[in-house]
Amino acid sequence: MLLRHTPDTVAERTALTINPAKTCQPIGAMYAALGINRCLPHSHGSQGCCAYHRSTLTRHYKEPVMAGTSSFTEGSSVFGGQANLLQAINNIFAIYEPEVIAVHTTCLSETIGDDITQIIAKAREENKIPKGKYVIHANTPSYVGSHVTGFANMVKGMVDYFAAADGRKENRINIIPGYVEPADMEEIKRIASDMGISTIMFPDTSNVLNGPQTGRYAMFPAGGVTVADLIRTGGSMGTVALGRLASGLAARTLDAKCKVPCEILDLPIGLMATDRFIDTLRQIAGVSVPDSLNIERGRLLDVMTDMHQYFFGRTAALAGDPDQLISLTEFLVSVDMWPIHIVTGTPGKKFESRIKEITKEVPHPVNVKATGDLFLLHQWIKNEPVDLLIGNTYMKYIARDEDIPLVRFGFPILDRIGHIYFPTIGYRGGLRLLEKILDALLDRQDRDAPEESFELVM
Amino acid sequence: MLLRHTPDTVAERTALTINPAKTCQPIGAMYAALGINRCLPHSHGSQGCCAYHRSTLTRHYKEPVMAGTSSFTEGSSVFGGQANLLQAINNIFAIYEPEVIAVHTTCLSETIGDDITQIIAKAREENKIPKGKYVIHANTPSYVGSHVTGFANMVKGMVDYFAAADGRKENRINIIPGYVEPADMEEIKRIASDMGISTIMFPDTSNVLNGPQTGRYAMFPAGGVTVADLIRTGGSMGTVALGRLASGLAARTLDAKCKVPCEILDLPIGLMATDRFIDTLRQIAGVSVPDSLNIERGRLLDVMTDMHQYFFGRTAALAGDPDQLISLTEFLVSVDMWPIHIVTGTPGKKFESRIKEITKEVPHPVNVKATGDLFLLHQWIKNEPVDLLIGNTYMKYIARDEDIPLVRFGFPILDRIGHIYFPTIGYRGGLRLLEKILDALLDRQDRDAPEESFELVM
Amino acid sequence: MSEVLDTISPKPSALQPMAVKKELLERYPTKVARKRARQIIINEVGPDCSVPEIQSNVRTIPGIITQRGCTYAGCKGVVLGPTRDIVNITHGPIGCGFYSWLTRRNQTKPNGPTDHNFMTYCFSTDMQDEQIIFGGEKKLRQAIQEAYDILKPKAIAIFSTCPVGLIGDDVHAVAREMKEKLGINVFAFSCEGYKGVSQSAGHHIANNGIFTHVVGLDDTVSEGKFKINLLGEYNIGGDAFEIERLFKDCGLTLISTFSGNSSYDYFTNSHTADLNLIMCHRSINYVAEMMETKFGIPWIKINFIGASATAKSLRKIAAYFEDAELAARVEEVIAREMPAVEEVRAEVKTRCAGKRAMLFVGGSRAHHYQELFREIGMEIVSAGYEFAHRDDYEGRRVLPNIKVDADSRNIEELHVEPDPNRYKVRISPEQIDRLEKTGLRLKDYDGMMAEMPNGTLVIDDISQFETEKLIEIFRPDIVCAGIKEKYAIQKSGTPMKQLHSYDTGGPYAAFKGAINFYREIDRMVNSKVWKYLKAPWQEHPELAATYVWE
Amino acid sequence: MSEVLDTISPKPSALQPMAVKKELLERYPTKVARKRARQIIINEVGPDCSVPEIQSNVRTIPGIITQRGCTYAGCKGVVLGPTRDIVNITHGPIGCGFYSWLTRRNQTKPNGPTDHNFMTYCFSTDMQDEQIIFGGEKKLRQAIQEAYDILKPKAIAIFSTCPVGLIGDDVHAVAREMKEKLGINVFAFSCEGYKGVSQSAGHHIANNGIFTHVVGLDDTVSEGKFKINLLGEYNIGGDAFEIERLFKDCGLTLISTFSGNSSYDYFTNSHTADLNLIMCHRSINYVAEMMETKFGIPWIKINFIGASATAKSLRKIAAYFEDAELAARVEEVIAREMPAVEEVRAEVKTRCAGKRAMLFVGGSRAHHYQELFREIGMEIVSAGYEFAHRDDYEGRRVLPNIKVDADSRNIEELHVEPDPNRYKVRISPEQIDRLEKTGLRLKDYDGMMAEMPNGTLVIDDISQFETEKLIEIFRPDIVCAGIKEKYAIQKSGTPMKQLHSYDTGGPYAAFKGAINFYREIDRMVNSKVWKYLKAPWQEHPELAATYVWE
Repeated sequence: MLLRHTPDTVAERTALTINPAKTCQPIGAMYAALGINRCLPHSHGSQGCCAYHRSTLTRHYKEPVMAGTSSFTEGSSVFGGQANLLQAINNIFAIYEPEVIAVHTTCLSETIGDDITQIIAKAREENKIPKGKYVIHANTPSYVGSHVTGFANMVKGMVDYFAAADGRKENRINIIPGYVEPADMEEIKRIASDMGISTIMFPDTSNVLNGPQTGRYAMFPAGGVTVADLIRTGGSMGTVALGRLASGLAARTLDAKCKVPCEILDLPIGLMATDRFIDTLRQIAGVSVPDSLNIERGRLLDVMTDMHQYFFGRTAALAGDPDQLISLTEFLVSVDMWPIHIVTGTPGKKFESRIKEITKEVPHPVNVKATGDLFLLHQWIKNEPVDLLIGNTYMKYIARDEDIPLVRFGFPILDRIGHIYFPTIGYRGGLRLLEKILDALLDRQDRDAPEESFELVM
Repeated sequence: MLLRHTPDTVAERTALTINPAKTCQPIGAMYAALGINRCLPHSHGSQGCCAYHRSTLTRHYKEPVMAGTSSFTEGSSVFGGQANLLQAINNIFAIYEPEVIAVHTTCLSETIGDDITQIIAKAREENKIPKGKYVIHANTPSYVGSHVTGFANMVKGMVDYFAAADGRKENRINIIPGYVEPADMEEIKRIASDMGISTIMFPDTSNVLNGPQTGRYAMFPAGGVTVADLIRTGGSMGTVALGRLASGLAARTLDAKCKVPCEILDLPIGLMATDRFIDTLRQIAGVSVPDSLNIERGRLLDVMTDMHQYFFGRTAALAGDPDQLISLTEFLVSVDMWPIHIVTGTPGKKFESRIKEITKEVPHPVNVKATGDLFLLHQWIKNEPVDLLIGNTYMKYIARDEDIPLVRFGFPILDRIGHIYFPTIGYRGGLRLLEKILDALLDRQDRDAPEESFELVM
Repeated sequence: MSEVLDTISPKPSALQPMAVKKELLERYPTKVARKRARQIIINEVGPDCSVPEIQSNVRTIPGIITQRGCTYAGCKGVVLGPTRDIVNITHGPIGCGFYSWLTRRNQTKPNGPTDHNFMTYCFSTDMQDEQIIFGGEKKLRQAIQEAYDILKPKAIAIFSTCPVGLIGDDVHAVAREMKEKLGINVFAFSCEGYKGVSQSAGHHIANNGIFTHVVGLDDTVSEGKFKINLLGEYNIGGDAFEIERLFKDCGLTLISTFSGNSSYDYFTNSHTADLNLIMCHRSINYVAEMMETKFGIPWIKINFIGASATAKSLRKIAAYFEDAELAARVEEVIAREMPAVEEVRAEVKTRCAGKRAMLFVGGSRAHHYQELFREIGMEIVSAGYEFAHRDDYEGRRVLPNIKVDADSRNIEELHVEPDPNRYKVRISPEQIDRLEKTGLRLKDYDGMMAEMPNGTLVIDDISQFETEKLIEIFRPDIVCAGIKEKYAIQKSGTPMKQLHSYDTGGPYAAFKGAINFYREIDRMVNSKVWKYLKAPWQEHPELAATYVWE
Repeated sequence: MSEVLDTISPKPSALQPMAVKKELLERYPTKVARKRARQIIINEVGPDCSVPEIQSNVRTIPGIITQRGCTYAGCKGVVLGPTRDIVNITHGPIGCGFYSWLTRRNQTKPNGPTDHNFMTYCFSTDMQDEQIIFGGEKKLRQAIQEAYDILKPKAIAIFSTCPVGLIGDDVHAVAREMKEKLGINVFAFSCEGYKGVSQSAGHHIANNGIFTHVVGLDDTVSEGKFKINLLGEYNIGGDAFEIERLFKDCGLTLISTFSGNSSYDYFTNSHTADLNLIMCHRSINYVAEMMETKFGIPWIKINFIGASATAKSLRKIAAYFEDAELAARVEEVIAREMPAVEEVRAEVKTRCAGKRAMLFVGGSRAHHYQELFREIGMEIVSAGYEFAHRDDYEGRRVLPNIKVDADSRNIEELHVEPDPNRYKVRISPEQIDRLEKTGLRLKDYDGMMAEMPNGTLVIDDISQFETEKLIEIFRPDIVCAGIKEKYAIQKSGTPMKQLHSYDTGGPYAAFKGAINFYREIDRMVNSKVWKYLKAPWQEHPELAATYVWE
């Protein structure tokens, strides 16, 4: 057994996290920053943070992930990291020529108390920031929240530094896509574009972290929201923010700063959440939903109805980020599946009650924990086995030990490639999720069926 | 064992087909006819043919498949089916109100020798065909060729009955997509549309056999090529026919009938075949390939390079239709896989030599047979096991007996749903195929790895 | 029921069967309407259980989109298909063999790893134009030889497809020749698709062939006090396994099943049983009749679909054998099985009662499954068979009055006589009398209509058009039919259960099967997924003049 | 080589190392350029194997995109990570524990199903702002207690992350306290990420800790004539398994590996070995030195990467023990293994000879893997380490001249003295002399540069910018580095092999490993997939004025 020391008996733990279902803020900030065109994320802390984040993002995307680091030494830890950051800004603009440096802090610099706003001001004073270039930042202490918080903070940073209002409102909607994959961001843009709506989406990691092989490496790929567009977000008629945790903060900040009102919605994973997203866009923009989207919706619903017998009553254990889990749980419940064990590592008060609400008609007790970990999830599974696991690659250890099929979803996925290219968001994404779930369940049925009930038609 | 009687020793068979890798012409004709807007396919023969074809197509698409039948009795078999067909035409137009009835023959009516052209003429004489409505036909004797031949013949029938030339040529290209899935046809249209090319694609089963669930059933869904467009094919500047076997005949017929020149290409499965398709479109239409397609290409190539270690030297056994197998084999060889056992049931002289040519650098003997069957394929596999099977649902019996992973591809797929919605054609389709292949190979690696070499990162 | 469907009640006309019938017919051309009018019947059960006449087992009109298949399908697909150890070679072009390959979910369980099981294989002569022109006997002969060389089966059966009859191949001569040459049983069926008007002709041909060539070849008498054959049970989704389990628990000895989980050897020996039980009257009564004539085995109609029907059927068997111990064991088994059934039934009924179903399928299931729906309080608003005859609708009492038309006359009626050596009387005239007094009539079947409420529509060989209309009119909560009908029905927002193949469910037979079915119907008619048919913008398409931001 | 790359030959400047160096430096700000100039060295091997000085183990300049990680990574990730039965608790926010969870492909094979194996687990105190403000000792203490309660391990190790030092948690005091309380070994590492200039500081801290708290706890002397420890072999992709197999076949007794497929028990007992073999000089020489001082165990540098290197290393070991039987067995093993190696080598060489490689990785692999490339005829155009010191480049002869800077001085140098009871002389001065005469020097390592051709570029702590430039200039056929570098290199159309984790390959050690590596490089540099970089319209963008239909 790969996880041979995980006992059935759940003992309460107050201090020890085992097999976390989250990671720390800075990686989320780095990911978000990669969604700005010609932006180099910068990690203000020890080299190791930057190396770890780059490695993990690289393994997840199988793509180059570039970022600078302030390379703290013991000295910087004592005297503060200002000198390091000033030097870094100077070097980065000279060597790599980004348009933006997006600094995020680390537990180290936060514990020290470096004032990044002041350091950036100093850099500007010292002419270390060339004309037309930008340094922005977000405070992302690793000991608060999780990678999702870091993402949210960096997106807020984009608003803080760029969004500007001159009183005029243009017929355009801002979309904050949430902590989702590049392919999802692309899909969100496509949906809005199919509806004929003018949008600015930020951040936008499509064509940054799912870029083509061309034989030519470019440190700054074509993708990402431009600075010009980030500035213009302050003049949009409204903001649709997807995922309360990842996107709500920036949306509210933009409202406060530039009086751009916002709707904060669930991530459009599954039929109903996508319905709400599209209906909101429709109403805000005053457009009709085009046939193309109605057809996509109908196709998803077709699979939900045609294959209902395979979904009904199948139990699932889920781990992931709160925004994703909320919509995913709703989606599973909508096809009459029973998600019965759900953990996220990301703390937050509303998560558990929201999940309880969504699963209230599930005819089975539901375990949910916001500050859970995969060790706890595994213990729950040992006590009440499930038909399916949905979560990141670390779940494969549970999957193998307990002989339960796994649908890979969330972050990080280190051992497969589909998440890089195919959205799980929107109706098409829903189709993909259902295909994956069906493949997992049916492969298992094929494997376990006695010969006499091995099915040709399913 | 599910196929417990399949011996290792290959004995030559000249009369007995066991576990066919093809089926008969009429089903291909029925499928093609469903790609005409408001068309009811009609099976001129016994009821059973129609029932079987409808059932098989329904199981493959999980969608309604409607078609009429001449409901031959013993009497019709003696006296000919003219009366039945006339009555059928009359009833169909009265009850179901299609715009087109597309008649295909069966082994029965072909053996009897019914002259459909004459019967249709008679129906018109007798005013059984309302004004503005059409009856077309194709001869599809089941004892010649295979379902692919039937598809090709019905597509030719569309040209025979509809294509018209008035001497003028419009700046528009006909595309004959080949015997591919609705999702593939949609993808072919999207590619052409992204290139800014005006096209008429026929047949077009998208939004016919992958339609939405709307709560309202319509016998004639929105999809399909319109009659008006079929007529206009004669005035297009050229035809690009994909798949020599499925599309070549219609393309050449259109050239002969209306002087519309044609390029007959391989199905655009995989990088190279898609390159050729797009480059041909580009040159014919005199357009540039847009960035969007270059990016898709680069993404596919990215997976080919990044994941090469998993493809290299992996052996595969394939069964399917010749047009598909040719491109699929080329694709597998292009990622350094070794397809070593290949059968199609569809007879044809060029298939074996083409496959031999494509696989000539594969450092392993390659078995290929055009008039093969799955029994033979299984025997080859028993003698030389492979890492992967690619083929239709019937291959799952081999997969289970021999404990080899199966990627479902081709016709029919009766036990999964992905093929209905996601293309395998074009660069995006190539990505999907590689994802499927990787999932299959990596799932197997995960399953079989000793605990100490169970991999987190792959 | 889902919200969307709740708002769509049946049309008012649904309450007036004549109006419904009129609506079904009004678009048809006159000739079609006239014919269909005789096949669409408003049920009315008379005091003596008499019911109206329904035209059935007649040709489908060309151009009508029908549920029906062909003779080959009925012969090879239905009756012979479920037997694991006969090599079934389709003689014809590749299609017929291909389409009937593993598509019916007949389960089979070989007795061990070396037992023959050819059900996963498809064998065909894959006839080419050369054979159409020059004849296919030579290829057929060679195919049989190859099958024998590779597989060494006990028996090989040949099934003719459409062109075979036309080109004049004598498949029976080839069979005789190869039987002699190979020393195994080889026999052929002239089941060309164009014969008869539906699969039904194929059932008859299959019955004839199996009776002629197989039944009675092995006179070994098995151990067992109560020896029975089960006829017309095809082990879809494991039904027969469930029934076998019950039989075993009751102490009954099952000699053979025609044909589910069946073996050639069982057939050869089936004439040694003392009672034939008929599940599917339509497809198999011929064999029962012939076995009675030749060997003296009586038959009774039983039904293992539905919990009470199952109990009733077991009691009938016990009654037939007039054995107290058997009767006691049967009661024990029923008492053991029923509580679980009752529990689920009661629970499911709370959610399903009052919902409406329609069944259009097969030759017996449209009847048998009404029982299960009734057990959970559901209402059957319409039903009909795909390929049954009048006796299946109206009861065997009408048999003498059925006019044999040209299509039926083409199917051979075997002339059977009592076997001089092996005919054995199983039951005395006195016993027959006794049984009749307790209500157990041998050789009897009352048909479907007698059990249906007055005013319900009984529709033979329903068309696609009529199906759509009926759904529009009745807004049923569930429809039962076959795969070809499934998705058109579901696209209308109505769940559809296949009763040919059960989709992927089962077993539904006997007690545990009833539980499975209750749960399945509960799942289908109460599923969340049908609530989402309309998108929010379809439900509320209006746009606020200006969007109000929260 | 692929067609596309064939057409892109190295720039002419590639032939002039000074020009290359200039190109690498020209975009840098002056201060950066000045510093980097001392870390980018054109190799020149003198007659006495002297090489130019290279600045190394110095700070990376902020803003430079470096390969390097931190002290925690070197301590917890590299050295302690591969030991299966110590519960490694990361004390800090969640990230550090998360990122070092299973990402290094250190394989381990417990001795049985009940043997402890915690390598698949990640343990962290998941420090929250509360602990940052009020201190984390309490939570750490509780975490240790919980780990003990659930897992009952033999030993628990604590790893400090950045904030721990700053907030002043005394992890060592907590460790002592809990050790006492629980009665198992509990020890801590002050390996905060900001210490030192790279992972290298972490290695040193790990060496200190393991030597202080674990080595020497168990004096049991194992059976075996030739007892060795293998140091600095981390069993990436199963390398250690392959070496273990060889040792067994040669009759050597492996007491412990630091740290690959390793167990706490092996460490406690490692001082009973008679020879330490160092694979990765950089990460583990500290332990070897201290074991020699305290217990009298000599060490030699060996290398099991490359077939000849493996043979040479085995012979060195045999030479050390001066045992004829051992020497004979070693020769037997080499003779048994080499033919397969030679066969593949010869085949692969036909396709790989003359191709160009670069290696920028780690503290020993950039040196060791050159051997394998040379064996198949490939040329190393440039190489460098990520975190090595001057002695790893220039050889230990320069040790006395290395200036200890502030960053290194922060890492404790343990003061070790001979153990009064357990120090044992393993080898006499005479024997040392004898061995030296045969060329076997104890405690010696010549470093990488001495084995590299003149004119090649040796680059310490290479930056992303320099990597890109080098590829542009040299157009190498393959580059070896780590995961962060991988896809930027591959996007340039150049295959990239990870030498930290081997991507997913391995083992590459010893003879069978050499075969694996030859095949892997052959696959990579000769793959078809690199031929398709350009679409047809990029190769031939012209459009015919009018398309010519065939």
